This record gives sequence, C-alpha cells and structure tokens, in this order.
Amino acid sequence: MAETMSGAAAGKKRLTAADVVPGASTARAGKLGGNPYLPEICTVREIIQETPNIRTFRLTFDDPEVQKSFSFLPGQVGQFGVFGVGESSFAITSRPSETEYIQFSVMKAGEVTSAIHQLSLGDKAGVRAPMGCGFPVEAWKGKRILYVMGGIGSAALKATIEYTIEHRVDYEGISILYGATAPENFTYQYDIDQWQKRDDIDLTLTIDRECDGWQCDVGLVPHVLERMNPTPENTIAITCGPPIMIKFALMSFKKLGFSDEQTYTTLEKRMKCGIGICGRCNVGPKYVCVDGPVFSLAELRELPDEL
Amino acid sequence: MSRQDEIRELARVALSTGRVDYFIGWREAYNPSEVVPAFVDEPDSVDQLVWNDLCAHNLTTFLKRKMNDRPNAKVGICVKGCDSRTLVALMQENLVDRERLYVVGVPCDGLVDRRKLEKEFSDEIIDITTSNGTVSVTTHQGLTRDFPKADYLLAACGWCRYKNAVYADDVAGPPAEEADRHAKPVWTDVEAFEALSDGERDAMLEEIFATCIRCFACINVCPVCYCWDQCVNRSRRPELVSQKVDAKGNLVFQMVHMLHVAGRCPSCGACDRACPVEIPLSLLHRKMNKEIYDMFEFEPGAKLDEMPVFQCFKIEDAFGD
Amino acid sequence: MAETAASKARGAAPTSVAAPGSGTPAARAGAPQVDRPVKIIGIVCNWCSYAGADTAGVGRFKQPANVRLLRVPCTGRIDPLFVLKAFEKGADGVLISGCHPGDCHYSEGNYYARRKFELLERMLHYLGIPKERFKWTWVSASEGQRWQQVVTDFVAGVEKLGPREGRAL
Amino acid sequence: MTIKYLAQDQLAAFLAHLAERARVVAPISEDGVVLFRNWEPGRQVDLEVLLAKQAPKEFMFPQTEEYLKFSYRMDTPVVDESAPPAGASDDGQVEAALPHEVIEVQAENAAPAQIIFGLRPCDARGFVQMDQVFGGYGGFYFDPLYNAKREATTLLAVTCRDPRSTCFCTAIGGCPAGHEGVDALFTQVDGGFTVEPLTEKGEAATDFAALRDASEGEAAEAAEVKVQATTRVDVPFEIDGVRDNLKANFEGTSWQDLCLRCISCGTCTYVCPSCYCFSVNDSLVETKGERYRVWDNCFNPTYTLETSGHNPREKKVNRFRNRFSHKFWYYQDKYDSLLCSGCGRCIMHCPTRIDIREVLRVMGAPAGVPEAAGAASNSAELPATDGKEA
Repeated sequence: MAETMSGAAAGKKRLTAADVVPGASTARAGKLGGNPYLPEICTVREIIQETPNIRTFRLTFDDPEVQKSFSFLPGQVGQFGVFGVGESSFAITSRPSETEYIQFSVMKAGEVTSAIHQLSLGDKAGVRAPMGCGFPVEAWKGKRILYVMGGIGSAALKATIEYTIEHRVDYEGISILYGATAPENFTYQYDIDQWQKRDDIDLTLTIDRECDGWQCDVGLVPHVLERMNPTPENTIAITCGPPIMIKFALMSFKKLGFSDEQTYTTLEKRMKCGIGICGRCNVGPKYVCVDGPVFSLAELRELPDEL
Repeated sequence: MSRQDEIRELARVALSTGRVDYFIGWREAYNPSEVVPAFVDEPDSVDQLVWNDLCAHNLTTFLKRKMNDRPNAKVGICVKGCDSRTLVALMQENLVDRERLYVVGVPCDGLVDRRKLEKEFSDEIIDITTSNGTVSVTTHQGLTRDFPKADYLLAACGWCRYKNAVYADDVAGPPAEEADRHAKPVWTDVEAFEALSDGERDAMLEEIFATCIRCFACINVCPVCYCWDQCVNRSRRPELVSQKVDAKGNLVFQMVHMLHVAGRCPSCGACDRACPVEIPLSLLHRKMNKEIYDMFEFEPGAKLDEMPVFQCFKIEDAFGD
Repeated sequence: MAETAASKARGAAPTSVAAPGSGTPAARAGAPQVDRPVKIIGIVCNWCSYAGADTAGVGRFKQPANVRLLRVPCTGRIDPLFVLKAFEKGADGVLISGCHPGDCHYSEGNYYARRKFELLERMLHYLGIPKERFKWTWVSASEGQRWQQVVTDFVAGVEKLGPREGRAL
Repeated sequence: MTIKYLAQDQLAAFLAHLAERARVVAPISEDGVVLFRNWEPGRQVDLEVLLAKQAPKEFMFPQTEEYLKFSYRMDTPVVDESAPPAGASDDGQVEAALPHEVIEVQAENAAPAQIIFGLRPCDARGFVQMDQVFGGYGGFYFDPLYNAKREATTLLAVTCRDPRSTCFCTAIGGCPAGHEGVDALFTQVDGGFTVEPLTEKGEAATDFAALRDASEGEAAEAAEVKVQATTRVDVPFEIDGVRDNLKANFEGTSWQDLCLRCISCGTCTYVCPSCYCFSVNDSLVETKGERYRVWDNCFNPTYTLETSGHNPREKKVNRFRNRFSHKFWYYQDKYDSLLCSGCGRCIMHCPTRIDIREVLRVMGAPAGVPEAAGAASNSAELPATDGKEA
C-alpha cells in the first residue's frame, strides 16, 4: 500500500507555476526554468505617506520587458524587499489594469518593513511577483460584494476593490465598510474621496472613538457591520484587518446569515521563500503563500486551528 | 532499599500526598540501554522510574521557562550532584520557585559513557547493565562484551567532587562516598589543551566546529540557558551571530552560549551528551570554569547563598590596569 | 597534529588516516600574510573614553587612523559577543575603554564590565587570538594624552602581528 | 540488467576511478564519528556502521547556500532632481535619500558532478521525497538550486545487511534493499559486493574494468542477504489510516504527554534524510552582500514568529505536532506520499530519544484508543495527564 503511495506522485505531470498560479506566466517569478528566488530589480518611483506608519511605494521594473508583461490577479501578493535586509510578502495594491507601475503599501513594523520605509525615490529594491492565489472575481460576477476591512487590512483588498469598481457593471453592488482607530489612520484617502463621490458604491467609514470634525460612523467594525445589517442574499463578504477584527467580523457575518462559502478572508503568515517550499507558512496542509493568501471561510473550517 | 526503590517510594509519597503534581525522574526508553526523562503524575506509575548507570540526563532542564506548559504545577524532580548545581544556579537567580519544587537528591557513584561504549561496536547497543564495576553490553546482533566501568565513566564523572546533591529536600538512600569538596579542582584535561600551540589549537577548533549543524540541542538542553525563543543566537536584526553555518560562525555561536552561562555553568556535560555530532563542548566550558576559579575561586552552583560572579562585583577586584 | 588534538577532544582513538593536504586550517595558518592596513574596532563608553578621544582630537594629538570607534552608553553594556563579532567579521584588533573604576556615570557599570572583560581576555587567547589583539582599559574624558598613548601603543602592537587571516575565529 | 561483482579489495580502485570524474562522497569515520565526507584516495569508507550520523542531504541541499550576490554603489544618487516627488503628500516626510544603487545582482548555481557512495536505500528515498518538493510536483515551483545538484549527482547505495532495531523502513513502504532513487545498488556478499545498476547514471558510474559479471552463486547470495535483511526490519506500527488519525487527533491531549521530554531543538530534523525546511537571510558587509538560505526547522521558536509578536505555534507541543503532521499528513495531502523514509535517525540522535514510532502508534491510532496503542509499545507506558492540565 505504502509502495503505491510513494510511487504515485512520481508519475504526476510536472506542472509549471503557470498551470497553478493564474497570471503567473507573465512574471519571471513563476517561469519554469527561471529562478523563482531571483527578484526583479525595481526602482522606487513614488512614495506616498498614507498614515503616520504606512507608506505606499510605486515601483517600476528595471527590465522594460518585465514591466510590459507584468500582470496579476486581485488578491495576489508579491515579495518586496531590500537587498541586504530581506524580503517580505505584501499584497499588491496597484490596480490590476495598471501597466505603469506596481504598488505595495507597507506598515513599519519589523526589520524588513523598517528598511523599506527608509527607501527613497530612485532607490532599488527587489520584487518577486505575483504569488499566491487571487480572489475568484470572475466567479463572483453578478453578485453583490461587501468589503469589510480595518487598518492596514485595506491593502490586501485594495486591488480587488479597484478591480470590481473598474468592472462595476459586472457586479450587482459594491459596499465597503472601512474602519480605523482614528481619522488620520485611513489609507488611500485620495481614493476614498473618489469612492465617496460615486453613488454606485456604498461606502461606510468608521473610527473607534469619536473625535472632533468626524462626520461618519463611530464604532468598532463588527458593531457597525451588524448595524448595517447587510443581506446575505447573492452577496460575497470579504474581510481583512487585524486578527482580532477578522475574528469578530467573521462572527458577525455568521450572525447575519452569511454562509461559510460566501465569506472570504486573506491570511498572513511569516514567509520566506514565498513559493511553497520553505515550509513555515502552513496552516495544516495548506501553504498560505501558494494555496492562499485568499481563503473562504469554508476552506478555513477544514484546516486545523493553528492560525 | 536500593536507590531506585528509594526514588520510587519518595515519588509515590509525594504524588499521593499531593505534594507534587508531577514527578520527573528517569525511565528506560525503547530498550534498556537508553534512559530518558520520565514524567510521572500518578502514584501507580512510579514503578517505571529507574536509577542506573545510564541516568545521565540533567532533569533540571525541564524546570526552564516555557519548557513545559504547566507553569503553576508543583514539581518533584530527581537531581544528581552535578544536576543539583545547575538547580542551585537557577535558584541563585530566583528562576525557580522553591515553594513549588520538591527535590530528591540521588547520590551518584559515576555514570557510564554510552557514547564511548558505542565506539567499541559498529553494531547498535541494545542493553547495558552494570554490576560490581563491570559494564555488560549487548548488541543488536546478540554479541555481549564486558568492560571495566572505571574506564568508561562519563568525562564529567572523572573529575566530579559533588557526588551528593548540593541542595535537596530528600535524599534517595545513604550518601555516596565523596572526596573533599573543597579541594582544588583538577583541570588535567584543560591543561592538555592549553599546552597546544596556537596553530594546533586553531586547527583543532576549526575542525571540531566545522561539524556543528546548529541544531540548538546544546542550548536547549542546557539547564542554565533559558532565553529560549529570545536567544541572541537566533537574532537576525541585528544579526549578532551570523546565521551562516560555518566553522567561524559556529565557534562564535558556541562562545556566546558559553559566555552567557559563565558563572552559572558547572560543566554538567549535558551539552556534550546532547550534541548529535559529538562536539566536545564541555572542553570550552571547563576551560572557562578554570579561569573563573582562577579569578574568583568560585565554583558555579555550589552554594545557595552565593551570587553568580558576573552578576555581582567587588570594588577591590583587581583586574585590568 | 590537528587530527590528534581533535580526537583527544572526542575521547576516541584516531581511526582515520589524514589525507595529504586535508589539514587546511593548519596549512592556511602558514599562508602568506596579506598587505593591508590593520582594522581596529574601538568600543568606548559615551561618558569617559569617547569624550577622551574627543579631547585627544581637539588637542590635535597625533594618533593612528586605524581605529573605528563604536560608542556605547557604558562599558557595562558591552556584551562579550560584540568583541567576538568584531573578530569574526575581520577586525584585527579590538580595544575597549571606559571610565576609571569609581567614575562610572551609572556608578557601577564598569565594575561588572571588568569582570567580564577579564574572563573574555583569558578565553580569547585560548581561541587563538593573541593578547596583543585585544585590550581593555580605562580612559577618562580629560585624558586626551592617555587616549593617544593607548591607541598608539595598541595599534603598534597589532601592526606588529599584521592582519589576521584564516583563523578559526 | 546484469548483476556485476566488485571485489572488496577493488573498492578503493573503483572509488579512485570515480573520483577522477566527479567529487566522491562517502561515509567516513573520524574519531569514531561517521559522517558523509569528501572521499580522497587513502581514506577508508566505513560501511560497518549502518547509518552515518547525518543523512547525506547536505550535498544536494547544503545547510548554507548562497544564491544571490549583490553590491551597492555608494556614490550615485539616482534621484531625478528635476521631477518633484509627485506622489508624496503634503505631510509625507520622505527620509533623506540614501545614496546607493544596486549595481549588480548575481545568481549562482554551480553544480559539479558528484557521486555519493555508501548511502543507504532509505537515504536515497529521502531524496526522492525531497525531489517532489523541489521539483515542482503537485503544482509547486521548480527549485533550480536543488535540481541542478540533483541532476549532477549519482547515488550508489549499499544494501543494509544488518538493520538496526530503530529501523522501520518496511513499515512505510521502503526496503533495506530498496531501489527508489538509487542509481546503482551495492550489496555486501562474501569477499565483495554485487552491483546492480538501476539507471543510466548508475550504469555509467559502474562501467569500470574491475567490475565483472557476478556469478550465479554471488547473485543468489545477494538475493538471500536482501531477503534476510528485509525480514529483520521491525514493523512497529500500521501506516494505514495514520494520516486520517493524525487529522482526527489533532487536538488530542496525548500530544502533550508525548512532547513532555522534547527539548525543542532541531536535531531530529537536521539528521533526517527528508526534512527540507529552510530560512532565507540576507547579509551585508559594507557594500557587498548576499542572500542565502540556511536549514531551519519547525522546532525553532522563530520559525513561525510573526512581526506582530504573534506566533501560531507558540508552544512546544504545537511545534512538536507540526513535525509529525507534516511528515504523515500535510505532505501526503500535497504530494500523495510520505515524508519519512524510516531510517530511525531521529530516534537515535534525539537528545531525549523521542520515538517517532511511539508517536505514530499513539497519534496514528484511531482517536479514543491511544491508551491501548501505548500499552502495546515496547517502552514504558506514558503517564496520563488528563484532567490535570493547569
């Protein structure tokens, strides 16, 4: 019995990354025969100070061929790092249709992010992207999409929000609930302004504690979510934010009648290789770097509780 | 009553009276030539506990922070003389709660060096018994050979002056015969290395540390090395110790361990025995202890009311210029 | 020779035959020395020796330029690891200096430090680093002249040995 | 393929012949410690000790492997002075530009030919298991570093004539004379070895004048040795159902008991022929640096430690559980195979002799019966801690 077991995989077709990761075929990171560990050199073109500790970096690939052929799916991540310090996984926050640059939003927290924050215009950095699986945005066509996010969690959903807005006609509705601790901690203020102007996007902003001059909601994201009382019918709920927010948001979705299949989140883990080899980012048998970071709640229920 | 019976009896009483929640001793592993730490929490299970010439494990290791997940449990523990010194070293720093500890001192007449015996055979050893100073070894293929125990003692037992525990609540049996504890220590092994020329010593260090695989067994098994997940050797930023595994980096790695346990390491030999590639780590530790003795006439973990020498000072210390 | 030493350490009889030329470390020890200026790391306390070096600079006392200074709040903050790290990364000498005993800005940091350094010094020699390559001393803020003397003597001592190459540490 | 014969006294000549074409690695004893090392003429191969301390995986997957070199040029700020930092918002405090630029990034991937002689079939099987991870099977990425070495390596395995009591290869589908991953199989018989080339690489490596065709008697003796060896390997647990039971027992309290004496070091993973986890680090000295990977293991507390300070596997028991679950559950889900070849090194070298067989007997048994499984073990019964958890 064991004989057949160990022999079985040997007969399997050797897949290329392109077979697995949608959209990866265009990026060098996924090319079979190429070196998936080798980052593309990028140049920092623009730095946006989003909040006191979050900056957004717009980068261009130094190799024009790579820049031209680069594409990714909303929800996919990239390994962005500084040579000499290391790299980390970040969600790609540029629009999927953007061809001029690739964008990451980084909160200053540890060693790599601190080094990234020290980058200035014209500096070189390394990027390996895209990686992981994106959101099944194609399958969601015709549905209402509800984004529930907090703090830097917006980065993980930014590309997806932009994608659905660009393809607004394909979706029945778009609702965004975005919470932050204080007004100055909202990222993408410039885009939020745009979203607010559109009447085909239902945007709710909330802060944890009341403060002067604040016009929108006040309250923790899960509470506001329950007050909003969205209908689960024909709706996909996506949440990302601090772990504690995700936990309570998922409970709220449950209360509101959302099924596990309707609810999505993206996970974060310590990662090194980013390509499912080095072993550390597993949750049970799933690697967050290649099987994720996007998981539906139904998929998460199958996994051991080791988040 | 044999010492083994004494241990079992003390454990039984401690467990059944509720003095301890669990008791740490030794038991046989998958064959009688392997003895491993045993965790007993039922009075009925104490008969698995053994005491023989293979009980080399320093159980004090299991009192380290985060080593077990029952922080408030009352623990019973067996200690040999050398183990008790590591325990005392922890107590000197208030790192164990004496209220929740029940210490059984086990007098020890010297233990057998299993590694040394392994080298006598290419086959696997499956049984080791000792009687009257003779070690009987049986291999997997059924071969049995006898060796004089005196020639196969653990290196640490050869120079041991603490055959009885320095600190214990109860003692398993009558004390072992002990030479003068306060005699000047013997450093013949260290002196042999000091006699090497610079070139020889350098070559030797490079050779032995090239085999290190950084498994951290030496660090994790060390009873007085307790930083655990905060270990400076794992720190990447600043990358204080190179994460590259090479002879140089490995030597720094070991030196860092050594200097961090300076004044607390009594050379119990746990690191030596844990090392899967048999690096003679205690050599460095012994050398360090020799220097410490030379500087302060201090022996780590020998007295409860002392402070580790690097955590205190005297104004009249005469070091430097 | 290397074989015997290591096997003695492992407590076993030598069983293998050393292949010719396999004793790389020993062979390397006799390798020709490279010609470059020696690199010396000086770890000094903020309050006395760093200021002392400053005084030497302000006083325009001539001193060798091989020393790169690293400032720490107090010699008590210096982990022996810093010294090992410096040697591992290629320093040819390490000089530690702080306030004189009794003058510590934090009253007792250097009392702890001198115990550590004494042990470290003894151990370093055992690891194949000659006495001349590691020195610890006390220089106060006003002792510009003394700093000049210490640095000049130390650098001269290291220069006599030359750059370190291919050592275990 | 025909079975050949190599006389014992011709072994050195054979290895010397190989060493002319490639680097030869073999188990060599130094001071009684047997490790895979470079073989050079004059060195004695030690085949008497069944298993070298470490599996030879470091020759395919070095413990430290630099794969990227880079250097910064410190003098050239490349900020376009004429263009204002358009993106920076009003309060954007972009720190002063560091005047540096990467001018060179090099990936290195040299893999000279090498021959590993004297590994055991379980060691070779470990490579087959790692092949799947690094080879891009099951939809993963292809690792050029490992595969270049793998392709340049020939594995000449030697049948385990006298398996140890800790061996359990047959329990998980292996064999002391297994062919998986082996290029040519040597079997010790009277006065020498029978040699079975199994692949083209093996064929090429054993194409040497001193190898003659084996006589019928020698071939028969080799066959007998293999049968004898196979029957002498213990089957300490039943592999069927282990995956499902590990899954069912994930929250089982027995994990706690089993890991009590674990000291959370990484010995078991570093001596293992199939454990492959690694970490990636950068180092930078002045303007030159490199990115390298270095073995890592799931017992390292920083293995999963996240920047926020959260650690998904904070406790020893979580990390302990991960190792066995990975080998017999996670890996099986991904690659339809097991990540263990049954060499027993983790048992032999564990500082506290944690027994993988015992773990599988207890945790690989259906939930609710671990007591029964524990009693059947040849080691002392484990203390139960149920109800006593703090």
